Amino acid sequence: MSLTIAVARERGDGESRVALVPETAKKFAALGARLRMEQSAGVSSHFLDPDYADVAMQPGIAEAYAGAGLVLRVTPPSTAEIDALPEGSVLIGLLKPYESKERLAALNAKKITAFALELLPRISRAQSMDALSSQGACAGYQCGLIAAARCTKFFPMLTTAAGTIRPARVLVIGAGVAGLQAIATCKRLGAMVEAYDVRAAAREQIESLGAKFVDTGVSADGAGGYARELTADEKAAQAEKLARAVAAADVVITTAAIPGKKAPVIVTRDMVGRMKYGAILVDMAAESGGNCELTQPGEHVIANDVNIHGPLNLPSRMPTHASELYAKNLYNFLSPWIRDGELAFDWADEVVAGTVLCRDGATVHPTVKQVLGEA
Amino acid sequence: MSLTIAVARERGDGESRVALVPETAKKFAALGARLRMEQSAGVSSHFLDPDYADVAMQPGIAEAYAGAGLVLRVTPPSTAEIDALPEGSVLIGLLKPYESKERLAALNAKKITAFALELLPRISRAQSMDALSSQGACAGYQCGLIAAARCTKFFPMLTTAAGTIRPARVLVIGAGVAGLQAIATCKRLGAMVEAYDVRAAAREQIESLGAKFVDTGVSADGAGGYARELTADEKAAQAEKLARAVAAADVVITTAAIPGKKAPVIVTRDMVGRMKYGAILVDMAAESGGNCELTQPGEHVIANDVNIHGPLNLPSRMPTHASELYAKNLYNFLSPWIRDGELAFDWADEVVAGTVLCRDGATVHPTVKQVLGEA
Amino acid sequence: MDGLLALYIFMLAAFTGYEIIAKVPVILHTPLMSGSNFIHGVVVVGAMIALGSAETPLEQAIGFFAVALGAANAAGGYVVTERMLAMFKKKEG
Amino acid sequence: MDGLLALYIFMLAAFTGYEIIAKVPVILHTPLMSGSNFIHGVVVVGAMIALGSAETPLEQAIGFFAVALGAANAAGGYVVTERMLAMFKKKEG
Amino acid sequence: MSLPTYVQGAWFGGALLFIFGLKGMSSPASARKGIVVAGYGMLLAIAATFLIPGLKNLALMLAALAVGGAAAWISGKKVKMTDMPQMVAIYNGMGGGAAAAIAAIEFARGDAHSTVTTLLAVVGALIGAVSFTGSCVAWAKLQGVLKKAHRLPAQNAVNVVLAAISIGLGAAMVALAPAQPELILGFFVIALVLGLIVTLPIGGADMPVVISLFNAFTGLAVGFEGYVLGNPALIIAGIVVGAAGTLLTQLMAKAMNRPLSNILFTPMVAAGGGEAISGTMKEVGAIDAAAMMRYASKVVIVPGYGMAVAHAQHKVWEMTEILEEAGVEVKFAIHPVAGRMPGHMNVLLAEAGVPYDKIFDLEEINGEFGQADVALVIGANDVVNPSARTDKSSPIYGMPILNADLAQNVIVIKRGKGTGYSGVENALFYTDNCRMLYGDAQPMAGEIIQHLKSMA
Amino acid sequence: MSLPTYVQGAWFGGALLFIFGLKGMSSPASARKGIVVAGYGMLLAIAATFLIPGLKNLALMLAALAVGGAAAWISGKKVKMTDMPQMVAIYNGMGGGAAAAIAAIEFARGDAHSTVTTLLAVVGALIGAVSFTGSCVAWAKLQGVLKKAHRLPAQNAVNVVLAAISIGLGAAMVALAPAQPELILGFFVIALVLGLIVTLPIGGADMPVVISLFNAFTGLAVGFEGYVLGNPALIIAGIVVGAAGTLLTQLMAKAMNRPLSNILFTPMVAAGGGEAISGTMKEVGAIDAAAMMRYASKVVIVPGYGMAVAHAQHKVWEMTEILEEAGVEVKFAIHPVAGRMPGHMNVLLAEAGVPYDKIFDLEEINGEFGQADVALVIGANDVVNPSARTDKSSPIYGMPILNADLAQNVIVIKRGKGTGYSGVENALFYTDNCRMLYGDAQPMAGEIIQHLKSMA
Ligand SMILES: NC(=O)c1ccc[n+]([C@@H]2O[C@H](COP(=O)([O-])OP(=O)(O)OC[C@H]3O[C@@H](n4cnc5c(N)ncnc54)[C@H](OP(=O)(O)O)[C@@H]3O)[C@@H](O)[C@H]2O)c1
Ligand SMILES: NC(=O)c1ccc[n+]([C@@H]2O[C@H](COP(=O)([O-])OP(=O)(O)OC[C@H]3O[C@@H](n4cnc5c(N)ncnc54)[C@H](OP(=O)(O)O)[C@@H]3O)[C@@H](O)[C@H]2O)c1
Ligand SMILES: NC(=O)c1ccc[n+]([C@@H]2O[C@H](COP(=O)([O-])OP(=O)(O)OC[C@H]3O[C@@H](n4cnc5c(N)ncnc54)[C@H](O)[C@@H]3O)[C@@H](O)[C@H]2O)c1
Ligand SMILES: NC(=O)c1ccc[n+]([C@@H]2O[C@H](COP(=O)([O-])OP(=O)(O)OC[C@H]3O[C@@H](n4cnc5c(N)ncnc54)[C@H](O)[C@@H]3O)[C@@H](O)[C@H]2O)c1
Repeated sequence: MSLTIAVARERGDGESRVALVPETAKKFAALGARLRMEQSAGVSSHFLDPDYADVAMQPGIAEAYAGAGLVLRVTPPSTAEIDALPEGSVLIGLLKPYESKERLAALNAKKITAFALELLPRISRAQSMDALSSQGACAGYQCGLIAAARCTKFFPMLTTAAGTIRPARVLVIGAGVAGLQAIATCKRLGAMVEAYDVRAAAREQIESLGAKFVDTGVSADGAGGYARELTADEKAAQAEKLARAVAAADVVITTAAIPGKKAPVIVTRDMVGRMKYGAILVDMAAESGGNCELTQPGEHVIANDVNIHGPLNLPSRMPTHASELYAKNLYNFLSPWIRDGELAFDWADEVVAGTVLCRDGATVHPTVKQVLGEA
Repeated sequence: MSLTIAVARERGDGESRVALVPETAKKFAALGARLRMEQSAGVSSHFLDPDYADVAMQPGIAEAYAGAGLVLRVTPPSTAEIDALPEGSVLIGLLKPYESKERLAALNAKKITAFALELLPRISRAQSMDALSSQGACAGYQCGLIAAARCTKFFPMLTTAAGTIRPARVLVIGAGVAGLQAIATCKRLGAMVEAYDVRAAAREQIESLGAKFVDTGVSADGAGGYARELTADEKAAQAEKLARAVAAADVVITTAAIPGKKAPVIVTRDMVGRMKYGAILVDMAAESGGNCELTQPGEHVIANDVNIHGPLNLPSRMPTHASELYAKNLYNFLSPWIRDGELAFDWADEVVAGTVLCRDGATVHPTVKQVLGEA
Repeated sequence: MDGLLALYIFMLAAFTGYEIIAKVPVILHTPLMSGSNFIHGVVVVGAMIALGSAETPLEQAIGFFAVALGAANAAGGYVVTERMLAMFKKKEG
Repeated sequence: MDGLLALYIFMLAAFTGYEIIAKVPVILHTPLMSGSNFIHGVVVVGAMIALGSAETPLEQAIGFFAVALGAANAAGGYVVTERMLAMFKKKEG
Repeated sequence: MSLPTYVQGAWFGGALLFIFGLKGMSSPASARKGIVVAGYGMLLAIAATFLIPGLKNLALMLAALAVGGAAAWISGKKVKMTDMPQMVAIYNGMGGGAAAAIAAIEFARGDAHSTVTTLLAVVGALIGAVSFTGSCVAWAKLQGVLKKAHRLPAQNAVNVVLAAISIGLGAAMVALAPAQPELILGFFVIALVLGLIVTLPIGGADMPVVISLFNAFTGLAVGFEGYVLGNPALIIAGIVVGAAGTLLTQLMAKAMNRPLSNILFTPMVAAGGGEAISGTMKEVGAIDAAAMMRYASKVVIVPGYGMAVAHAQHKVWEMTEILEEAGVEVKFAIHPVAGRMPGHMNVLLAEAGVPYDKIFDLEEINGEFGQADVALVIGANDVVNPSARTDKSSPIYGMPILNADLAQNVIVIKRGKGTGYSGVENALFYTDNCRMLYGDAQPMAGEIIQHLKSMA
Repeated sequence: MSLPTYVQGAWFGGALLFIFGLKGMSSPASARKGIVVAGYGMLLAIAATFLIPGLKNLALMLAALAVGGAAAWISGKKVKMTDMPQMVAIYNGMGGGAAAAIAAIEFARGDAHSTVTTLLAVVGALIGAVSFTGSCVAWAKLQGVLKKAHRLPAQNAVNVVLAAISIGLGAAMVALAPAQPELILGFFVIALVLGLIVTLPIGGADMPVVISLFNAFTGLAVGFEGYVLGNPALIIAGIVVGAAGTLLTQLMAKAMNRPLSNILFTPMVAAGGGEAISGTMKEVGAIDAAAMMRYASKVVIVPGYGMAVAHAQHKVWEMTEILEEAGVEVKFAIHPVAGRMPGHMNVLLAEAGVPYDKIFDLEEINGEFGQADVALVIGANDVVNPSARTDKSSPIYGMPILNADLAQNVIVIKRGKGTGYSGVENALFYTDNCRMLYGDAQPMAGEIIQHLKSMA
C-alpha cells in the first residue's frame, strides 16, 4: 500500500494558511503518493478545491486523516486533532516544540513520528526547507506594511505645493530574516530606516539594504572572535543610544528573537515614555512575549500616546504566498524520502535527525527535552 | 477689532484631520490675526493643545466660533455647526458644494461668505492652495497601502529558497493626482503596475513613473486637439481591452473621477466576474459612487470571491500629514488677503472669485448654481 | 634642407598636432589657443638668428623689430595662458 | 641623410606610435601586435631596393632571401591580422 | 649654416617639450603643468640660440628681447580676465609679424635659395603678414577701439582681388628671386592690407574663431620660416601649432554652430560691440557641460518632468556622485510642483538612491542659487521660468519659481524647443548665462558622466 | 640615389596610410578598417618600388615576392585560430631577418657610409638578427616543436657575454668600415645565436610578451635600415611600430602582472607546454571584462551579497543597458539564497529598475549557462561554488548552485580572497575559464561601463 498524505483545514485562531498547495500536491502525486484533503482547506489561501486535481477531497478532518501515513500541518494539532491522527503516522509542521509538554505526551501516546520545522538545522542544504525563513520573510513584509498603514504620516519624502513632507523615521530592532525584510519594505516605501541588531555581521547586512546601522558604540567582540560579556557601564551606554534612536523614530519595528526562548525585552516602558506623540511600535515578537515591555500579544495598546501593536501570526495575513512557500518547504523536506510511493527516512541524515521531535513514542530532540525538563 | 480665526474639532464620521496646525497657527498670528480653537481639536492628528502656542483654547465649538470672522474647516458644517457660525462670517473648507442644496440655503440664511476649495481654479499660481491635490496625494498613497496590506500575496518579486514569488500585478484606473501616487506607491513596493486613464497626457505621466500604460488601441484624439466621440465599436474594443487587464490583475485600484459629477462606472459586474479568485479591488471613488458597479461606499464587499473595498475619507487615515498639507493650503489661500489683522478679499482676483460659493446671502458660483438648478 | 624629409616632418608634426587636440573640451579652446599661440612664439629664435646675421642697418632694423615681436609673442603668450589655466587648479577631492 | 632631421623624424614617429597605442584594451593587444607586425613588413620595400641594386651572386642571394622574408612578413601579417580582427565584426545593435 | 651639436640638441629638446606641453594642455587635469613644460622648452630654445658662435648684434638683440618681452609680460599680467582674448590676438599677431620680418630679412639679404625654399619663405611671409594686421584688427575690435564692423561694398570681391594680387606678387618673387626691393615692398604692403581688409567686416562675436585661425596661420608661417632657416625646432613647433590650430578653429566654429566659411565670407552684421548673439538660445555640448560642472565649486540640480519622462534619475545621481568625488558641492532643488504629481521628483530621486540630505525644497534652496557656479536644469521648464515673477499676463504668474537664473551659469537639458505643462515660452533659456544641452535627459546625463570621468 | 617624385610620393602615401591604419587598429570599433587601410599602404609602397628606374634582378625579385608572399598567405589562411600567436611570431621573425639581410647586403657591398649610417646599419642588423632567431624559437615553442624550456646553467651570464661579444663585433664593424667579410660573418652568427639563447629558456606562458618585444625590435631594425637606405617611409613605419610595440610590450607585461625584466631574465620554469599557470586565480582588468562582454552574444549576471554590500546594483543595471544596446543578450540569474535574506537581490535589482523579465531563478536559468559566453559573478561566492555538487564534506554540500562554471568565460568581481557566508574556498575561482576582477563591486562596474562606452 502506498503512502497516503493527508491535510486538514487549519483550525487555529485566524489561521488562513494551508500546508498543501496545488503545485506541491501535483509533485507529491508524481512521487507516487496518494493525497487526501479536507474540503475547502485551501480556500482561505485562495486555493479552491478544483485547483487540487490530484487530491481526494474529504468532507471533514476525520475522513481526511483516516488511514494517512503522513500528515501535513501548518500549526500544531489540538488535542481533538491529535485524536484524529492515525496511530503511528508521521506528522510534520511548525509544531511549537517548546510550547506544551501535554501535546508532546499526546503525540507520543499515539506513537506519532513528529517533525517540528522550527528545529530544522540551519545548514546550507536545508535552506529550501527552512519554514522559519520563508514565514519570517512574510512576517517582516507585513510588519512593514502594518507600520506604514497605521502611521499617520507619509513614509516617503514629498515635496508638494503645500510644503515639503520630511520622510518618516523607522527604526527596526533585530535584523534577522524578518527584520531585514521589514527594513527593505520600509526603505522601498521611502522611509529613513535605521536598524539595530546584536550580531556583528548584522551591520553589513543592514547597510547592504541601504539602511543605517544604529551604532551603540559598544562592541561585544571579544578575544578570539567570541562575544564577551558587556560591563554594566557599557550596557547602560548601549541602552541609552538605543533609547535615543527609539525616541527619534516615528515608527519602531521590533523583531528580536532568541530561538526557543522568550523574546528579549528591548523597548522598556521608560523608552516608550520618551517616544514621540502618535508614534507607532509594531512588535513582531509579540508571539513570544514581545520586545516591548508594554506589548499585549494580539492587541493594539495606546500607552503614553504611542500606538503599540502586537500582531500575531503575521504570515497568515498573506496566506496565498505564505502557504505557497510553506508547502514548498514541506515538499523539499519530504521529497528525498519518498521513493515509489513509500516513505522511508534516513535517520542518520543530519536534517532528518535534527528536525525530529517525537519518535517511537518518545520525545527525542535533545534541546527540547532539556528545555522542557524531560531529559 | 482685528480678525479672529476660529477652528473647531471636526465631528464628521471618522474624520481625524484638523484645519489648523501649529505651524500655520503661528503664521496666521504673525499676520495679526487672533486665533481660537476648540480644545483637543488637533489631538486626532497628533497635534496637542500645548503645541498651539498662539491659539486661545476653548471648551466647545460654540465658544470657539463665537465672534469669529473667519472659520476654517476640513469638512462641510452640519446644520448644528452652521448655527454656531457667527452671522456674516467667512467660512472656508472642502464644502462639498454639489452635495446639498439645504446646506447652501442655511449658509446663505446666515449671510456666510463661503469658499469651497473644491472649486479652486487649477491655475499655476493656485497650486499651493489646491486641497484636492494635497488630499488626493494622501488618498492615493493610502490606496496603495491598503491594497498591499489586504493582498494575500507579496507585491514584490522574491527569489527565495522555497521558490520564486512572481510580483503582484496591479492595475490603476484613473491617473490623476491620487492615481499617480497610488502607482508610485505600488511600484515602490515592487509590484508590476499598469495604469489607464482617458486623458492623452496620462500615458507619458504613467510611464514617467515606470508603470505600463494600458493601451486600449483606441484614441479619443479628434481633429483640432479636441476629444471626439467614440463609435460603439471603439467603445466595445476599449472596454474589452480594459476588462482583460482587470482580469489579469491581482489588485485593481480605481481613482477615476469627473469634477462635480458622479464617478464613472468603469469596472462592471461582468468584469468583476472575470477577475482572479481572491483578487482585490480598492475603489477610491467610493465616495462619489464608485468606479466599480459593486462597490458599497465604506464597505468591504466580497463578490465572486473578489474583495471590493470602498474606503471613505482616505486622507483621514494619515491625519498628521494630511492636516499639515491641508492647513497650508488654507494658509496659502488666505494669507494674501490678511493685512494688519484685517481680512479683505480682492473679489476681482481669479482665485478668490473662482472659489467663492456663497456671498451676501446668495449662492454665487455659476457651475454650482447650474448643477443644483438654482440659476 | 631636404624637401622630402621636411615633408615627412610636416606630416608627422601635423599628425601629432591633430592627435593632441582631437578631443578637447570646449572649455579648453581658449586656453589651448593661447597656449599654442605661446608655442609659436619660438619664432623669436628664428628672429634672433636672423638678427644675429644681419649686416645692413635695414636688416638690423627689421631684425630688431622681429626679435621684439617674437619676444612679445612668447612672453605675453606665456603669461596670459598661465593666468587662464589658473582656473583649472586641482581641487582637493 | 641628415642625421638631425632623422632624429626629428624618429622623435615624431615615436611620439606618434606612442600616442596611437596609449590606451588600447587588452583584448586588442594581440591583434595590434599582429597589425604592427604587418606594418613593419614594409621592410620588403627595402629588401626590393637592396635586391634591385644587387650585383654579386652573394648579394643577389641575400637579396632574394631578404625579399622573400619581407614578403612573408607582409603577406602573413596581413592575413593573420585580418582573421583575428574578424571577431570584432559589428553586431547589429 | 652648421651649428654646434649642443645648440641643435637644445632645440631638439625644446621641440620635445613643446609637444609634451601642448599635450598636457589638452586636458583640464594637466593643463597647468602643460604650459609650464612648454615654457621650459622656450627658455631652453632661446638660451641655446645665444650659444650660436659668431652671433652678431648681440646688444640689439638683448634690447629687443627686453623691450618686447617686458612689455608683453607686464601687459599680460595686468590685463583683466575679460580682456584676455584680445591679448591673445595681439601676441599672436606679433608672432606673425616676426615670421614675416624674418622672411623680409632673407629677401633683403638676397641670398640664393632653392625654389622650394623661396616659395615657402614667400608663403610664410604672406600668411605671417596677414596674421599680423588681421590680429591687430581683431584686438582693436575686441578692445573696443574699433567700434563698428566695416564692410566694404563688394567685400568678397575686394578680398579676392587683393589675395590674387599678393599671390601674384609672391609668385613673381619666387620666379625672379632675388627680387627687386620694390617688388618685396609691394608684396608686404599688399599682404598687410589684405589682413586688414579681410578682418575688418567680421563681427565681435565671431572674433575668437578668427583669432584661432590667425593663430594657426602664424604657426604655419613660423613653420615655413623655420624651413627657410633650416631650423627643425621652428618647423615642428610651427607645424604642430598650425595643425592643432586648424583643428581647434574648426572645433570652435562647430561649437558656435557657424561654419568657418560663413564667418569669413558672410560676416554677421554686428550691431554694436560683440553683443550680436544675445537673445538667442545657445547650444552647448555635453563635454562643456561636464567641464563647467567639474571645475565649479557648487552645482545645483533642478530636475523636472523631463527627467521623469526620460527615466534619467539613476544617471543624474551617478553624475552627482562623480562630481562630489571631485570636490564639487552638489544639491538638488525640488520645486513644489515639479513633475506631474505631488512628490514626483521625490519618488524618482529616492528610487535612484539620492540621500534625503541632498534634496532641498524651494524655500531652503532659493537663496543659494546666487552662490552656485552652475544650475543644471534637467527636463524642467515652468518651474524655472522667471516670467512667473514679473509677467502678469503669463498663466504661471504668481507661482514661486526656483531662481536658477541667478546662478552664474545655467545649463538646461531638454530634447528641443518644447514648452512645459503651461505651454509658455521660458525667458531663462534666452538669457546670457544660459546654455542649452539638447537631447533626451538620460543619454545626455550619460554623456556628461563619460566626459567627467575622462577629466578625473 | 635620387628617386622619381612619384615613387617618393607613393612611399609618403604609404607611410601616411600605415599611421592611419595603426590608429584604426587601436580601437575595437575601427580595428578591421585599420588593417585594410594599412594593407593599401603596403600595396602602394610595393607597387611604387617597382617604378624605380633601373631596378635590377626583377625576375628574381618577383620570384622572391611570390614565394615568400604566397607561402605566408596560404599558411596564414590555413592556420587554426589557436595557433595564431606562433604565426605572428614567425612572420615577425622574417621581417627581422629581412632587415638583417638588407644590412648584410650593404656590408657586403662595402659602400662608404657616414659613421652614423654604419652604426645604425649595425644596430639594425643586430636586433633584426636577434628578432629573427628569437622569433623562430618562440614559434617552435608555441607550436610544440620545442617541448622543454632549455635553460643553460648560467643563463644570464651567457646572455651577457654573448651580447657583449656581438656589440663588440658591431663596434669593430663601425670602426673598421668597410669591414672584412669574416668580421661581418662572425657578427651575424653571434647575433643569430644570441637570439636563440636568449629565447630558449622562456616559458610558453610568457611568449606573447616576448613576441611583442621582438616585434618592436623588428620595427626598430626596419626603421634603422630605412635610414641606411635613405627611405623615410621605412623609417616612419619602422619607428612607429618600434615605439608602439615597446609600449604594447609593457602593457602586456603589466596585464600579466610580470615585469618585463622578470620575463626576460628569470623565466618561470615551465613544467611542460604553456600550462604553468593552471590552478591559480587569474586576474583580469576591467577593460578586458568589458571587451569580453561587449563582444559576447550572451551574458548571464550572477549577483550576490557583495553586490548588496557595495550598493552596486545601479551600476550593474547601467552596464546591462549598455550591453543590450550593443546587441548582447543579458540575463540575471538569482540564486534562491543569494544575499542574506529571502529576496535580497530582488529588492536591490528592483531598486535599480531592472525589469522583472530579465530576472531568472535557478531552475529557469541553470540550463542556459552552457550557451553563455560570459557569466559575470558580482560579489557572489557560495551560490556558484561547484563543490556544493560534489564535495560531501563541504558545509554547502547538497545546496543547488548556479552553474556559472559552465559558461565559456567566468568573470568574478570581488574585493579580494574573502570567502562567503559559509566560509569555504570556491573551486570555481581556480578553474581555467575563470578570471578575477578584484575590487569593490561598485567602482569596478563603473570602470567596466566606462570601457564599454569607449567601445561603442
Ligand atoms: N507636481 C504636480 O503636482 C503637478 C500636477 C499637474 C501639473 N503640474 C505642472 O507641471 C509643471 C511642472 O514643471 P516642470 O518644470 O517639472 O516640467 P515642465 O514645465 O512640464 O517642463 C518639462 C520639460 O521637460 C522637457 N522634456 C520632456 N521630456 C524630456 C526628456 N525625455 N528628456 C529631456 N527633457 C525632456 C520638455 O521640453 P522638450 O520637449 O523640449 O524636451 C519640457 O519643457 C508645472 O507647470 C506644474 O504646474 C504639476
Ligand atoms: N538569502 C538568505 O536568505 C540567506 C540568509 C542567511 C545566509 N545566507 C547565505 O548567504 C550566502 C549567500 O551567497 P552569496 O554568493 O550571495 O554571498 P557569499 O557567498 O556570502 O559571498 C559574498 C562575496 O562577495 C564578496 N564581497 C563582499 N563585499 C563586496 C564588495 N563590496 N564588492 C565586491 N565583492 C564583495 C566577498 O568576497 P570578498 O570579501 O573577497 O570581496 C564574498 O566572497 C549563502 O551561503 C547563503 O546560504 C543566505
Ligand atoms: N541556513 C542558513 O544559513 C540560514 C537560514 C536562515 C537564517 N540564517 C541566519 O540566521 C540569522 C538569524 O535568523 P532569524 O531571523 O531566524 O533570527 P531570529 O528570528 O531568531 O532573531 C531575529 C534577530 O534578532 C536578533 N536579536 C536577538 N537578541 C537581540 C537583542 N537583544 N537586540 C537586538 N537584536 C537581537 C538576532 O540577532 C536576529 O538577527 C540571520 O542573520 C540569518 O542570516 C541562516
Ligand atoms: N494647477 C494645476 O495645474 C493642477 C493641479 C492639480 C491637478 N492637475 C491636473 O489635473 C488632472 C486631474 O487631476 P485630479 O487628480 O484632480 O483628477 P480627478 O480626481 O478629477 O480624476 C482622476 C483621474 O480620472 C481620470 N478619469 C476620468 N474618467 C475616466 C474614465 N472613464 N476612465 C479612466 N480615467 C478616467 C481623469 O482623467 C483623471 O486623471 C491631473 O492630471 C493633474 O495633472 C493640475
